[in-house]
Amino acid sequence: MAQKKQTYREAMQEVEDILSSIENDEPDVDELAEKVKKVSQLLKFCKDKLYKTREEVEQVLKDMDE
Amino acid sequence: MAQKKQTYREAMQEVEDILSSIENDEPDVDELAEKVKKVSQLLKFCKDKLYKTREEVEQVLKDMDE
Amino acid sequence: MAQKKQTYREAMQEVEDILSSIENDEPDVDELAEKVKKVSQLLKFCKDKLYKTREEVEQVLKDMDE
Amino acid sequence: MAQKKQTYREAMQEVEDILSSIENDEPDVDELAEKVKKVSQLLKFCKDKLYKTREEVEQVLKDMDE
Amino acid sequence: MAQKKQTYREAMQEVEDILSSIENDEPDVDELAEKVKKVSQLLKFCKDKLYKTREEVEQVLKDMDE
Amino acid sequence: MAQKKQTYREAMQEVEDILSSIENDEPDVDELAEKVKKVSQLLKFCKDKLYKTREEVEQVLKDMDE
Amino acid sequence: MEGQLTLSELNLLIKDSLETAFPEQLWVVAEIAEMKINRTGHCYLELVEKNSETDAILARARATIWMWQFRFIQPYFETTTGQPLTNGLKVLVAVTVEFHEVYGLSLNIKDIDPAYTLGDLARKRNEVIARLTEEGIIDMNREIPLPDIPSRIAIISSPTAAGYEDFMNQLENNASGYSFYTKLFQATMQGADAPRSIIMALDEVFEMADRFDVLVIIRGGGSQIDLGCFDDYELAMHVAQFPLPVLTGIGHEKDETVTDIVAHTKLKTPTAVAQYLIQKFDEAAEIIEHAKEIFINRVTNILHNENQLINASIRLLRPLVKNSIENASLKLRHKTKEVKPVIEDTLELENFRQIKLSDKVAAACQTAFQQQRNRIESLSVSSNHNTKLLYLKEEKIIFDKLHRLKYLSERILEKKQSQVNLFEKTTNLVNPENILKRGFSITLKNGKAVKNSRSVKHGDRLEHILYNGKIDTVVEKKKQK
Repeated sequence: MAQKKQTYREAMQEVEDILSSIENDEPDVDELAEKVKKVSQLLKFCKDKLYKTREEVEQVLKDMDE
Repeated sequence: MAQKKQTYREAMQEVEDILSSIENDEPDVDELAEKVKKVSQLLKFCKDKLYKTREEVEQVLKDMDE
Repeated sequence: MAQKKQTYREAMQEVEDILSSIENDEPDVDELAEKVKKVSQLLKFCKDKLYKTREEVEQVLKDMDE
Repeated sequence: MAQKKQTYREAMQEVEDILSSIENDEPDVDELAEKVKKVSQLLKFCKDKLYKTREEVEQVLKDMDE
Repeated sequence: MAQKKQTYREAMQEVEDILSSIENDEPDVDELAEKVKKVSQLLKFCKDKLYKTREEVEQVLKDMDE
Repeated sequence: MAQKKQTYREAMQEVEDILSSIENDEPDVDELAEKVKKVSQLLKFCKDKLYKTREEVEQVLKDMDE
Repeated sequence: MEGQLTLSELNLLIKDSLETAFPEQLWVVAEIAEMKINRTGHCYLELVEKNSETDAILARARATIWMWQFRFIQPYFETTTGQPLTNGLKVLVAVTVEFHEVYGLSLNIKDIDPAYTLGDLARKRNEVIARLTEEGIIDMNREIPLPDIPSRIAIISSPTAAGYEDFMNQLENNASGYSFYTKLFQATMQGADAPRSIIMALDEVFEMADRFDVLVIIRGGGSQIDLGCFDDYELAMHVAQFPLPVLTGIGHEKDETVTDIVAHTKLKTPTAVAQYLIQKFDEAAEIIEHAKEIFINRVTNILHNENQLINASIRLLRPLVKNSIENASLKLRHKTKEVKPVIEDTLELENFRQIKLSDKVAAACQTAFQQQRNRIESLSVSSNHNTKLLYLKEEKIIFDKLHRLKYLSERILEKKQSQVNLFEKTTNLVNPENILKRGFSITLKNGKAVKNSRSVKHGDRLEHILYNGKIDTVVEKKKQK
């Protein structure tokens, strides 16, 4: 639920934060797995969003031309 | 509802403003689609209004000629 | 009601003013149809008045000849 | 009422003035019918007056010859 | 009464004046009939002077003698 | 049962503790065997977890590339 | 007495002396005091010379013009001077001095120079005129305006004169039927008495001058040359100052008399006076008729002109009005035509603006993508689609993050792995099993590991754990260190 409301920007920020924490805090393996999953999810979300945006914009521009 | 009350002039102004923001500000994936959609709607609204106006005006002019 | 009291001269002046505003001001699609309608009404009013005047005048001239 | 007191000369002057105004001024549709009516009345008045004068004069001249 | 005292010369002068006024002034239809009457009377008076002197004088002398 | 809930960190801590006790307490052979057995089990658990985590990370990257 | 002469001898002696003294004829100036013509036609005159100031007689002589000469002299004189040879005239005569024993001295007039008389008369007349002029009255009567219709006429004339009759006939029988009122004032119209008589008549008229328009002095039927009386100063003075205009019809052909000169109007004959008066009436009638005609013309003209003016106005009105309406109509049509292009232009402009704006949207998107592309150019992502650059960039970011994630994860995992490995190694080292492999064994006594040899006694039963098995033993010997 929370991810739906999350923005691309926030998601990317979170990815950055997580990566930072991985880099600096040396998480243990338990957390690492969790964090990797989280990053994976976030990046997937961004990718989807980016793709969707592209689709949308292109559709809109295409519609506009008509 | 808001668009119904919005004037053509205001709509065109908003398009200008949005374009300006797209052009000058850092583009934001989250907002880009929204903005483009908005522009599209506004331009559609203006196009419709212009078309309608043209129809009306042409009818009036036709009536005048008679 | 206002138009009954309006003179031909005023009506023509108003037409002139409206055309001038259409020509010189930023075109305003929102008001354009209204303006054109107004111009049409005014011109119709003038046409009617002119026709009526012509009728009246011709009657007077005809009466004079008798 | 005013016309009863008006002299032939004044009436003709008025006719002249009105004709002049019709000829020289910007055509005034609003006043044209009124002006033509006025001229018609004035000319009728003058014609009657002239006719009456002619009758009178002819009587006097006839009396003079006798 | 006034005419009885008026001399031929005065009467002719008046005729002359009226003729002059008719000729030189703006023609005045309003006064024309009156002027015609007046001139007619004056000319009659003058003409009478040519043909009725003896009777007049003799009447006067007779009146004086009585 | 306890091991299932046990985290990698706890497991590693326990390994560390046991190894420490082996070093310091000079356990007898029985104990030592017991302890070694325990450590072995724990390390296996960690090793598995590591492997699994690595698998997971790789899977994530692999998924993203697709 | 000696030397006595008879009268005849004396007279003869005088006669001889005179003949000797005046052998030639002489030109003598004298005034005719009296003049008589007898039946045979001889003319007997008395000549005098008067003091010009006092009128006193300075000299007197009898004179004769014999009939045969008089027959030539008289007509010549009268024709030349326009004057009868009569009393009061000054003459220049050619005379011979004659003396008759019985009749005494007499001048025989052989010739008369009319030029002298003419000059003298003229001089006298001029004197009268000069006097009247000097007195300022010569033009007085002329200055009185003649009435336009002189209908009341005072007449000074002799009632028996033919001229008076002519005058009255003329007036009363005028063709136009004009009405005149006349009154006769009688006077002697010729001879020496005439001036006095006429002056008396003038005084009479003067008394009732306001009843008359004009005074007529007429004389007719008398001698055409007996007009000296009208040069009389007194008469002329009265006429000049008379309050009514004086018309003269004295009846002479040549020079006018002084009375004529001072009169308002001089006419030759009574008939001419009557005609003059009638003419005045004719003129008046004509003026009246003319005035009437002019008047009728003008009035008719005015009426005609006014009628024309009204008609012209009516004719003018129609085209003016039509023109005015035409103009308004034209203007209205123009205005109507003007509307369409203005509106269409406006719409066109707006449409164009919209299209431009749409283009701008696409361009702005492109620009946005372009910016992204520039920012991640280093990634050397080759794509001609600018529009994809944003996504590529973000994808790259995502990709980078993923790899960072991988790298970091792996690093961490490696570390952990090595830790695990270390622990494993350590564990292996302490693992009794591994010690057993190297030949060590664990000795148990009563199931417990024997850590010290002192705890074993002779004969104890011991269990030995070896690699891959156990052996049981009994202690036989014990050696102590």
